Amino acid sequence: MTVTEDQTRDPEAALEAQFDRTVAAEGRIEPRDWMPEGYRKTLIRQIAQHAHSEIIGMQPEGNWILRAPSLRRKAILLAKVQDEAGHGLYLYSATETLGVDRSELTEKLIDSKQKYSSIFNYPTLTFADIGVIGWLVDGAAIVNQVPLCRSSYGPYARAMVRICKEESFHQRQGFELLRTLMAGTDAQRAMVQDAVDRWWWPSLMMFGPADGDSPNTQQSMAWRIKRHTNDELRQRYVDMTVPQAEALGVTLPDPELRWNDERQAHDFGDIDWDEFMQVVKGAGPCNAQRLQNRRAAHEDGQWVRDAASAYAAKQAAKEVAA
Amino acid sequence: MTVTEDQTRDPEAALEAQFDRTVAAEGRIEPRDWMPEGYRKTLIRQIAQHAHSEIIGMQPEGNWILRAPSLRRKAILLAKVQDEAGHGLYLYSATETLGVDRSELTEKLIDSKQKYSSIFNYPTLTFADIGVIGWLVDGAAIVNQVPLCRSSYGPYARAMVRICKEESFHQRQGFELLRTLMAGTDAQRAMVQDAVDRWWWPSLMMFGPADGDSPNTQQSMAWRIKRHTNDELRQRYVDMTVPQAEALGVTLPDPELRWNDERQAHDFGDIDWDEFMQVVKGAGPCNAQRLQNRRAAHEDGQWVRDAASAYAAKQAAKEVAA
Amino acid sequence: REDLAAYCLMLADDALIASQRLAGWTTKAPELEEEVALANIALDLLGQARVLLSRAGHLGAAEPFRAGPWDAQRSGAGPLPQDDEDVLTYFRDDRAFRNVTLVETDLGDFGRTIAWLLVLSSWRLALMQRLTGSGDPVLAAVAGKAVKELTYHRDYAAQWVLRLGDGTEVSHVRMQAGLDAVWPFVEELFLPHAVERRLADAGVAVDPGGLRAEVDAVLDQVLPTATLTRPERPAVGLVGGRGGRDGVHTEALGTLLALMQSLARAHPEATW
Amino acid sequence: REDLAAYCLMLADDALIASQRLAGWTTKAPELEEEVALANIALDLLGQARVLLSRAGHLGAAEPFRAGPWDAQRSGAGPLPQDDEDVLTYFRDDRAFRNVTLVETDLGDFGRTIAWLLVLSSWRLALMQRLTGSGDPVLAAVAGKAVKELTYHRDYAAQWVLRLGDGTEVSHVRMQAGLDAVWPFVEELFLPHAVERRLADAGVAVDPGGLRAEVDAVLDQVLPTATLTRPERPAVGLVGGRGGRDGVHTEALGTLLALMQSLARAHPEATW
Repeated sequence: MTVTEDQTRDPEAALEAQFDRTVAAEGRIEPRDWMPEGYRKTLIRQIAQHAHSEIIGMQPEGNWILRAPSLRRKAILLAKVQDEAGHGLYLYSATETLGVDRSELTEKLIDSKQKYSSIFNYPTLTFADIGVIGWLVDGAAIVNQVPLCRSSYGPYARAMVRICKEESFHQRQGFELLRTLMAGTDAQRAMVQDAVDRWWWPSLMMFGPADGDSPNTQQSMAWRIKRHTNDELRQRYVDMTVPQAEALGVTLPDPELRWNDERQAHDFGDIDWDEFMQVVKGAGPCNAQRLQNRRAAHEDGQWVRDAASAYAAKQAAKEVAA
Repeated sequence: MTVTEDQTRDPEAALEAQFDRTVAAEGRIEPRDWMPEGYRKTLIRQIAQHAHSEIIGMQPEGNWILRAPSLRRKAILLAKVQDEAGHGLYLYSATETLGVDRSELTEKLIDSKQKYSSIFNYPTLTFADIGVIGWLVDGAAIVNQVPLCRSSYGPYARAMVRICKEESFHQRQGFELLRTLMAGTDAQRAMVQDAVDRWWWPSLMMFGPADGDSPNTQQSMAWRIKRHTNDELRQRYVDMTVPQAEALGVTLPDPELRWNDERQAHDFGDIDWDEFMQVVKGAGPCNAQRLQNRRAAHEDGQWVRDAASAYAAKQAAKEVAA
Repeated sequence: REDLAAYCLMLADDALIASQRLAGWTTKAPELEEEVALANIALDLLGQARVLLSRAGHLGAAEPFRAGPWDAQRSGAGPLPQDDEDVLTYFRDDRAFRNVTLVETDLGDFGRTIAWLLVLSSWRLALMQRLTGSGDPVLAAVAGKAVKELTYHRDYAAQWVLRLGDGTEVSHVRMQAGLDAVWPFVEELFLPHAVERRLADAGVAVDPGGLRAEVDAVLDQVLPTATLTRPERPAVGLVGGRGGRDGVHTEALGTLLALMQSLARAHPEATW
Repeated sequence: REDLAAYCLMLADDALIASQRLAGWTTKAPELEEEVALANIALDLLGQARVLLSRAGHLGAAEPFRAGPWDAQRSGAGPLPQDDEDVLTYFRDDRAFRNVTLVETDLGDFGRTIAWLLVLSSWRLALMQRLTGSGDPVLAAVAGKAVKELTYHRDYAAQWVLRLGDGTEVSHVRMQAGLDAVWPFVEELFLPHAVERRLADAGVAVDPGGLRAEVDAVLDQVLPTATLTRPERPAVGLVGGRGGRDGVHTEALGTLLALMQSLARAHPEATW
């Protein structure tokens, strides 16, 4: 790279131009590269929110591990929840490359200063919810996340590749559970339909507000952090899910849902944005519970983390002394 | 009462003589009366041990309150365990008339410096155990306690009158539960026999060591604190219980148990005194658990008791100020 | 008749689940007097639940559950032999419970329990006071007895709120935290269910929307004296517009019932 | 054959119940790395349990439970459709579980959990190491895989014992308290059951009495380095000479199973 006269005079502008070129050319920004402060902040917020979602998302599923009705399902569920802890780890690591550390972000989470996906503020009321979370919630997450595998920020894109692979696996497992239940007893089938009735609309809300109400989308798309608008992704999700619901034999709880031949896409009913906003603001069915559990785990673990630090310091001191 | 010359010279001896006469005449010693230090200590030890037994005894039964298989049984069990807390209260009050307070005794309990009945160191494994505790354990307690209603120490005797009345009620309830189970399904009958098999021998141990190994008995009997030896009471219990077992249709797990026409009493097999000593020394199936639970409840409640004292002090100060 | 059965279940389940929660304090209370008092309250509520469950049973509420809670095809077995109150308690799944979610929440420490009890008993007392005038003589009689019991429960809770709120610094913090934790579940107490509305119109039930003033009056009297602040925390949301009265509960109820029902369900042919 | 089935159940139940306890840490661990590690260990143990339960099932252990756990007269229903491993897991009552009581104990805080894991994994590792030489090829194969897994579990636990024992003053106290709390359950690990004795004589099983030296060696190495003291607390006693291996458990197991089995038992006709 040659340094032009212009760049020498305003190195910041030069760096920004370089950054813009890289992004425009679908290149990757890496931790040591210069990046605009807004880009960094947006990334931190988005990745942290994603990491928090993985961690809080362990709770609704964790609710059924001890009661899983077969050992095979118990193993699958335990492994899935473990994977989510793993995803949280990669994502927090990705934020560390941007200069914030995990404990700082955890504090922000438990102080309600950062958010997580609103879907995890709904309760899991039956074991069919486990299948539906796999099918619908992980399904929606994948639609959201697949484009992020091409995110302009390298560590995030690489984390997403790994995460998306595991999420697809989880989604297939969820769908397979639902298939089994639908082939089972009447009670099992009723359980599935009930779970679908409860989770369908919240899953549509996972894509965020309608485009008109999503002020950050344009900048995020310009930075290639985001690649599609909320409504585009939501439509993709609906179109993908409807045939799966048919294959499964469940009814999606939306009387307005139908194929629109003209648009070559499904029309669907209005989302209850009041409910969405309520949940986002902390008034969902489980917000208080989720945060309280996370806070309790964090506080209860403080003495353990302190011990680990103290021990590591002692060991380091011994090595120096030796 | 006239003061003789002799009594003037040695008031202690006079008091002791008076005490001895009262006791010998089946009179009652009351808190303000003079009493020998050994008498006081023996009483404190015995009443405290009895109070602790009521409190620790709540645990094995409490284990089944949340799972009681009918609402009627749940209400009966909850009320019974509540009565035991009440018995603990009366008994600790009786010790307070002897100059020690409840918190001091509780500390001694959780520091393993005072004992409680070894029977409560066995686990309750099925709901039939609830019936068997009522029948056998309360039955043995009653045999032990009825003579204590005539104890020479007034507050203790009066507490025992009330307690014995309630214990008889509990025993009848226990027996009635067992009757119901024996009239029920095969599984219920098997449950009862299994529970009887586990509780019979420990219930015999409730009367304490054989007379030859019970050094304090003679003094306690002279003081009219105790009125029968351990072996006398144990024999009475066996003789009382055998026909009840027959009525119930259960087998007591002792092949040597049989009527002895000559003695006009039942012969029975040797008690496993090694097991008894082990349990007394802290190595029973549940000793650690029982004490740990009691300690945890006591420690967890410290802030509440502190608050109550602080509040009472503030209120008292306000009244003085007003 | 169906409405009345449903209404009896609502009032019964509130008491039943609350009683189960309180019974969980057994052997864990901070003092023996509290062991006795909490057990008393649990017993009172259990008694209220039993009368109301039996009434619901007389009105037919237990019939759907008499075949056992399981898949209909396991039909070789006869109907359950238990009393209505036990069929309704032990062989309903959580989705058929009609209690408000407040009663099923984890009681946490003694401070949270006391906050929970103050809110619950103030509300239920206000409800039962009005229900004494019910056009249904059974409900009116149940309410008459319950009013006396609940007055004691509320006073017990209020006294402890004062002691803990205005006791030590530690207890003040914990009491306030307990109140904060309970708060999100308060709003649901005042949401009328369609069944309650219809029966209230018929002069049989109480519309819970009208109870807010009485509960607020208690809180407005007790909290400031106890140096506590009325929390400002959002209410828990419903799930698609449905809450405890519709059988949509928190995650806590399933776990509570798993333990409560385990033994009865292991022996469906048995009576105890 | 009956002995072998019983022996498979013993080894399976130890792993199954331990796995269930560890799974209880989910979303509660002190750090994400520990979430992952504890879940890993729980999964390893669950895997060991499943193979051993299936083996026990092949040997006929599930048959007595196929009619459902209930009173025989509820006999209109057919046999349970589940796999052997699930029949054995969900439709046995606690008295038919053969695990040592250590595994069913409440894990308490992280310190106690780590103490529990150190003891449990050192013991099971020693056991499985010997079992690789079993005359039964299936057991030998199970053991071969388990040895690798348990070596990791033990090392994980040992590292945390060091960190907590020699970390802060608080952690030292809590780690020692955890060790003390676990200690009464250690002795039972070395008590041979009649089945173990018979099968050990036949070269199929391991007599646990011989494992003490190896467990002691681990503790003697780890505890002093971690500045911890080997507790001197009496072992929990047996009930009439019977312990976990005979189906006489602590009060903790019934509660654990009530939750674990609740859903499967609510739908005995279902497969999942």
